Amino acid sequence: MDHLTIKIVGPAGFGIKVTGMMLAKHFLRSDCFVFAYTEYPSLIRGGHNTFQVDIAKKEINSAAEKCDILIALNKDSLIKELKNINTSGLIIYDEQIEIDFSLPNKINLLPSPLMEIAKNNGGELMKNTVALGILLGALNLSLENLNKILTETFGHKGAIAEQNKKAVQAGLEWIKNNPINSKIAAQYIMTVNNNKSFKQDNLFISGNQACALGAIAAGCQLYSAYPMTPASEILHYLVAKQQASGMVVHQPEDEIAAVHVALGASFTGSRAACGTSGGGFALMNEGLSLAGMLELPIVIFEVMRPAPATGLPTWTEQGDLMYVVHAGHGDFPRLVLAPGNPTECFLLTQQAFNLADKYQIPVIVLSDKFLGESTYTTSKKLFSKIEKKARGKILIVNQNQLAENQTLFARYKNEKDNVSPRPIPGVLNGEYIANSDEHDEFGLTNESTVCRNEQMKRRMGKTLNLKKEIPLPTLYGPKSANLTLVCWGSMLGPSLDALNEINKDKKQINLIHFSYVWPLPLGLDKFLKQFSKLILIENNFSAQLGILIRQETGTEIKDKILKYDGRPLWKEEIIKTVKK
Amino acid sequence: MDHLTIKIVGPAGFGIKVTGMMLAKHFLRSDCFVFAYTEYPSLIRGGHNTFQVDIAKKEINSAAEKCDILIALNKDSLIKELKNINTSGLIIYDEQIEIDFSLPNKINLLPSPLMEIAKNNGGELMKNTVALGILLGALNLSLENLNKILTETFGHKGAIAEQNKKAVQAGLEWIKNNPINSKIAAQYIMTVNNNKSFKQDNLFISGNQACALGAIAAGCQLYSAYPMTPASEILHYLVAKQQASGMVVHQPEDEIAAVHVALGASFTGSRAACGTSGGGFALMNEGLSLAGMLELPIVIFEVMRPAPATGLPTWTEQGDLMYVVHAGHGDFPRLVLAPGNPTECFLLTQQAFNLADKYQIPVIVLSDKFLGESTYTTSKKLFSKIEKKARGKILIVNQNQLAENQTLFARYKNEKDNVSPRPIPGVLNGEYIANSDEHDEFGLTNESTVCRNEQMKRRMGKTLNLKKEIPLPTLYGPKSANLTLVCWGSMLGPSLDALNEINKDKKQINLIHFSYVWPLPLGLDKFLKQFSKLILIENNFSAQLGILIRQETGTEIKDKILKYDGRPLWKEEIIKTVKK
Amino acid sequence: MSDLNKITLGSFNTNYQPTWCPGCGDFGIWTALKMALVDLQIPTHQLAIVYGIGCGGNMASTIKCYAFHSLHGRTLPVALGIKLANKNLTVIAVAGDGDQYSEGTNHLIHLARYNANLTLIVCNNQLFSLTTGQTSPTSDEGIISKTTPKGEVKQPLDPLALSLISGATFVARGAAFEIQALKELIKKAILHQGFSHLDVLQQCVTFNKVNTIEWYKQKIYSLEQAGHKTDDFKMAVEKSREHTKLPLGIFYEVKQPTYEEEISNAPMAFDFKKALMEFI
Amino acid sequence: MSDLNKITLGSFNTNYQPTWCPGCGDFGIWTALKMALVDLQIPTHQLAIVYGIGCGGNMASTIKCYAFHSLHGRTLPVALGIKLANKNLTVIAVAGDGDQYSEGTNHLIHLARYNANLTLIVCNNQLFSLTTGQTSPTSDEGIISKTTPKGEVKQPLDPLALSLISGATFVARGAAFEIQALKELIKKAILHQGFSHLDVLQQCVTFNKVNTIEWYKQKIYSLEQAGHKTDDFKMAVEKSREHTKLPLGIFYEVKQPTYEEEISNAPMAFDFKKALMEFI
Ligand SMILES: Cc1ncc(C[n+]2csc(CCOP(=O)(O)OP(=O)(O)O)c2C)c(N)n1
Ligand SMILES: Cc1ncc(C[n+]2csc(CCOP(=O)(O)OP(=O)(O)O)c2C)c(N)n1
Ligand code: SF4
Ligand code: SF4
Ligand SMILES: [Mg+2]
Ligand SMILES: [Mg+2]
Repeated sequence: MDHLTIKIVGPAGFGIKVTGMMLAKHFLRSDCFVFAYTEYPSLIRGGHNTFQVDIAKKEINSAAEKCDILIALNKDSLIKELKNINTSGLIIYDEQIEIDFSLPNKINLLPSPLMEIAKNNGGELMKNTVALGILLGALNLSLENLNKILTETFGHKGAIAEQNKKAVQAGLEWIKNNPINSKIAAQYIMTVNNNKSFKQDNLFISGNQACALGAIAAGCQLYSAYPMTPASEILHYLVAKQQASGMVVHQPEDEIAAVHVALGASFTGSRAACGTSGGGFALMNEGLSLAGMLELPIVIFEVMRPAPATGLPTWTEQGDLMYVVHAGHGDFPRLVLAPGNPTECFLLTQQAFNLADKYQIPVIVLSDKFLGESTYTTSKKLFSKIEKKARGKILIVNQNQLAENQTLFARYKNEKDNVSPRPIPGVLNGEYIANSDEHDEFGLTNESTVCRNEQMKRRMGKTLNLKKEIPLPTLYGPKSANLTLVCWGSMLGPSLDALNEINKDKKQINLIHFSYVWPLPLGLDKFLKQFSKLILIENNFSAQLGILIRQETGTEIKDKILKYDGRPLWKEEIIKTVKK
Repeated sequence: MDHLTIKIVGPAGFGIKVTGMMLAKHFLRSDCFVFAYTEYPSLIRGGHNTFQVDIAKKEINSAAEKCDILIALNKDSLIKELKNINTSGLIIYDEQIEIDFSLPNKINLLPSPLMEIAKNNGGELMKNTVALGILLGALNLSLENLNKILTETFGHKGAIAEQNKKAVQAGLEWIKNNPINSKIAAQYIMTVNNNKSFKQDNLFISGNQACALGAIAAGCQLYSAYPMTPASEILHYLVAKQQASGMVVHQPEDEIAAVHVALGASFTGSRAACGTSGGGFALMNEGLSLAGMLELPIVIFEVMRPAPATGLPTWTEQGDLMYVVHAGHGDFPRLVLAPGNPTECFLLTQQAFNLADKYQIPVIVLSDKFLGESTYTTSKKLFSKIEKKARGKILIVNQNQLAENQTLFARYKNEKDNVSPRPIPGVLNGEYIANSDEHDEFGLTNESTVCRNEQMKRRMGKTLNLKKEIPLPTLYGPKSANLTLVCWGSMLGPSLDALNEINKDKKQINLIHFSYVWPLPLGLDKFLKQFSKLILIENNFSAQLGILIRQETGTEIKDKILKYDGRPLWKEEIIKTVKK
Repeated sequence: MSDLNKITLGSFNTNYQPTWCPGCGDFGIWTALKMALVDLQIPTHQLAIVYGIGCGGNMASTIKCYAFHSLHGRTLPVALGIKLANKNLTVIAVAGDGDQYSEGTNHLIHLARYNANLTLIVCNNQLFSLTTGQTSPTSDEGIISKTTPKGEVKQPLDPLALSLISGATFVARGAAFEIQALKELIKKAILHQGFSHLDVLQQCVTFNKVNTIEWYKQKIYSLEQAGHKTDDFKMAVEKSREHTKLPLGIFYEVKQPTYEEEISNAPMAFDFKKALMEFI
Repeated sequence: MSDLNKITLGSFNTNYQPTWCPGCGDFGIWTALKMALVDLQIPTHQLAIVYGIGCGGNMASTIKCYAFHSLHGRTLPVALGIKLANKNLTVIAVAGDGDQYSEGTNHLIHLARYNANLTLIVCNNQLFSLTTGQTSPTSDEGIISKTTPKGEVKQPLDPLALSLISGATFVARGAAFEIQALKELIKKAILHQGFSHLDVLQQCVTFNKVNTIEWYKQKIYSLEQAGHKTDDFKMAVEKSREHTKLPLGIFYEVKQPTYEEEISNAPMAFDFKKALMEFI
């Protein structure tokens, strides 16, 4: 096998995620590429939760639609997942579950005494760990390596680590003593590096974690966020690291406060960010417009989930693109970045801070639950690329005497590149008014035509410069092809995996990925015209990138693969449609 | 003369508006068409305020760029307005103002003892009333009719009315006793009906007042709004009439509350609305998305002003179109109406309530300061057109027993027209959950693919029906022409006046006006293709309707007349550009 | 079912099972609320309950009535809109502490001041639980959570003191694990004509390992038994700020005109002709 | 100007004239604030003032400093962001009663609880004035305004009581027409280490024809002269709820650790290598 998909399913509160993460890490340390994807309802206990680990020998960027091995912790979950198992897949489940329902034809069953062994090794909650042991034995994986991971994971709770080790051991022994079962499982064995040492070239990291690391790398000094799934992990990571990073991390009373606290910090010259999902972003809209007027750099992480309203709070969608592009009253420039994987999360977050500073505008990093909460295998080297912090026209040293008759600094004066020098509090002779009313160059309220026109032209003029600076979308695959997939943000993963699969034998298709989604770059029209047949891949109802492309270039992409049920597009769905 | 423009200017707090309104009414009652436009800064006293009255013998829909007669209450204001007076215009001002600045060549001056007369007739604040008297005399207008208006205006403050009458009388006498001055003024005389009786066919009404009347006509039962210029007048009018209309009018703690109070009322089956300007609308975005999810009808008045942020709070702009069209996280249907004049405000507001009910969606009535606070002469007959209140699929009578195994009413069940029956609290067997989480037909939380797809398809399916129902834009002028103006909302007025002017001799151009701005109607593409040359007229920076048209039809309108300095486009600007 | 049938616990059944963790205090609040509705014989179709977003808000699918599962923090303005539009409905808001004391504090203050006749029940587990455990404004100082790994440094709010100061006319505290007493409090809160604020101490067995039932049981006592007078405003404020011990029961109760009475107008036929004359 | 030069009233000049109505109380607040800044010799470049939107907020263009004219209701979170990012600045928020007690109440409650070292000055004219006169949460019952033609029916808020209950560590009231006393209060508020809330009775000569200077003068008295102890929390609450008379001065003052001290971390070189090892 060169691709193995293992899925653990059961009610919330049974440690499915921890078990899955340990399994994934085990494969990572066996020099495999691993992708972890999780689904869970918006509740804390019970319900149907899944954690899927995809393992491959080469690059892998998304989760498979169906799994090879299903570990089902209860009957409900088993039944729910039947349709998601590959032909001749394997189900590991508790022998007490009665199979009184029909099964797909070639399915292999491995009923095992999960509960019994668990009860003897710490209680029912150990069921998943027992299953992990069984899997270890069935797939010939290194116990020693897993034990190391167990210690790392539960290290701070010594007794728990030991208990887990015992449960794993017991599961492992059970399968070893059951040669028939071992034989069934044998077909799923993937030859991996079972040595203690491994390459350590790759990280196993989520989009949210990478965004958080990107903010630290960018020297973000203040992060203010009100918890909201699926953005909370950025906050949790930054809080956990605050002592090491020196970042001020603030949980405010609401999202309105979150954005305004960040704007206050930005005013002082600090790099500042806030983060939320769609509903919280809605509450930040007035502040976003304020950032536009004051020309204060700020970075907002918007980790999308299906909407409208509360929607499907723990699921995924790319449904807020048109919203973030147009959010806030009035015309003002902004930049929207949509990273396609954790590496881009890390790099583009730094880019976000740099461009926010350079253009003195708000920048939105648009991610989603699929990217934010899935864990990707990604090159460690790329994470040592800390970008230079380019602070733009910030003035941090005392200024000379002001010009005659001037009592304030000309913070908003006209400049060729439309960006004016920005002194920060503490700088002598830099005093000005960051004024939400339309203002003259000093920030003084001014309602005249001349002044309004000048300020609007300057502010809006930044968009053209941005359009010139930002890159064209990235092309993956051959330069020319019969068919070109077009996607943005998190849909890079499944699209790329589909491309790799389809092009395995023959180079048939290629892929355009937008990670700079607003403004669209100059020359996009010409760029797109190179490709004979475009097909849009979006995780939303109305093909929002398609609308943006049409609005900017006139080109309508008529073929679309859209999905909006809270699940990401699977590469298999793309492949199927493309092959038609 | 068949068109006369009189402008009164001076610092705030000098009763410029009241005087101007009385003057305007006087002309209205002389069977003229009158248009009143006012400019004022965001402060309560001082500054430069203007009130302009345009008078004509036939339909008039906007303010002229320059005036014929300027009444300047102080020197500052006089100087500021010099560039806005027509060649050989007349300036009425206080004789104590020293003309130590250069004047346009052919300007006529009428220095008059405004202050002196005012002091003898109630004090400095009477200056404008004295000027009114002078004007009355100069233009041969009926004193009797004006006195009647004075009584109506100050009726509740008897003494004040008398004082004003005396001041008018004194002004009038002064000019009558100054034949030289009378002669200068004579060239501005417009023959009007000076009888006591007049036609009474027309109303003199603002867009805000017409929206408020429209809400009353639609049977709106609850209006909740936080004060915000230029939307406040809707609130003030509705509050003033609450006893007569029976409407509940609530001033909540903030705009977030405003929209949610309206949603709560809508849930009970009441017609409900709220109103604000761009910044307040930003705060309503999350609630807007909630309305989308719950399928609760609601009407939101968004009276635009120049943004971003606080912007130019007392000026005008059409800068929030793209915002209201895309506001709120996630995909959900909405309708955006942009009336072009008070008649449309009145009719489309009723339409807004009907369509909100029919489709169970949020409807935004998009107005602006120019439309909202300018006073138009408009046919009274059109205001007696109270539309039938079509409440759509609302269920107000008790329902039969629920189907077996059902404990709740299937409020969100699939229907051919995508709109499901909506019981209201109090209806037996109508209980359901208006659930902001994605839900099944009963409103129960449901995260399944089947359910999400079904609900999304149904909700979003309404847009297509809407696109079929709403009319194509209105065509003014000849069916075919060399050049076609394209505008929306409040720009109808200046565009129409430009059209009438240009076509006076020869039918050269025509005009397309959008009052249904979102969604755009089916067949728009074909409709637009009829016209050979389109030119966009928008009161914003980025030609937002143009973007929408391109996004929906692919057609890019390259020629544009745009203005974004807080002032409306003047017909003269349109004429000048078109004639080039 | 006809209007005359007796309302039982079963009347509120929706066939949807609560999704709370076993042992969660929300079960107690849910039960007490339904028992109170039964005792008061409030018909499901005359009842509107507005829920916030949080574990407590997830109660929305589990009580048959006209339910409105609103947004995080926004229960109260929705509830007000319902009441202003239809005075005959019994209107209840069910929110979490994050909901009502963080995102929605503004509405709490002002609703208390308006005094519309509705009842607010707050499932106060001193934590944001549905988002997997961050501190809330009622978290005690020093509490360790996902957002306070070094312990919370912010002072906690006294929510009942807040609404007292803001003009609430009925202020009480119950506990999720004292179901009978809680039921009685809910009944009184509903019967009160005006804004009633009922804060409920609620154990979160999954994330709050400090404020457990045992912890609460050591701290609670009955105001009534302690001889507290519910018309003594000053004492009510003092009691609502107690931390070493946690008083349960009614802190304060007073009769005031309700907002909906004061604000609403008899529906009238608007005389358009007359109104238009103003514009001539 | 060098750092060493003496700071005078002229130092704060921006060449922009205030646009208030003649006789407006905002003139008094403006003057007292500048006098306080002179007395404290706070250099303009070390000073950040955050303004709300309203007549009071229009002060923004008239005092030289690093000024931040924010949005309606949002002074406090902006001020907090400034303080958290740069502890060395003197941070003051100037808001209106509509601003702070209606749109921005949520922030008031929570800022009081966080106790960051900043000063809030509220120009309280008991009305929304810039929007031409609607009632605000501090309008008295019965007040006639554009939105209350029949008189206000809502109970007014006691803003100082609110912030006291929410944990504010310095709470005071001044009057716009008692400039010397106001200056002293502003100085004390600025010098206070922690959140200071100063409510200022401000006449609006244009729209508020009830709460005039004369009206106020009949009601005010000095807390200090009345022997009020500023460490007596209960008495402070009581005084802050007085309506028949209006006490001026410091209601309450207490020393507590500031939020920015508790929350901020020494800037450190983040060890990326070590951090990345967690992901392997
Ligand atoms: C505007 C907005 N911000 C944030 C969230 C995310 N969110 C959901 S529940 C919750 C907190 C829940 O805490 P609480 O109200 O105390 O309820 P509990 O889960 O503790 O019962 C938050 C922050 C949201 N849904 N909407
Ligand atoms: C979000 C938002 N809502 C409403 C407004 C309109 N607005 C401007 S000033 C103001 C009220 C001013 O009242 P207050 O804060 O008491 O200041 P005052 O004018 O009385 O000094 C309002 C509602 C706004 N600018 N922004
Ligand atoms: S997480 Fe806590 S509050 Fe939420 S259901 Fe579980 S126990 Fe209850
Ligand atoms: S309206 Fe009132 S508050 Fe505003 S400037 Fe005039 S007097 Fe002052
Ligand atoms: Mg909670
Ligand atoms: Mg005020």
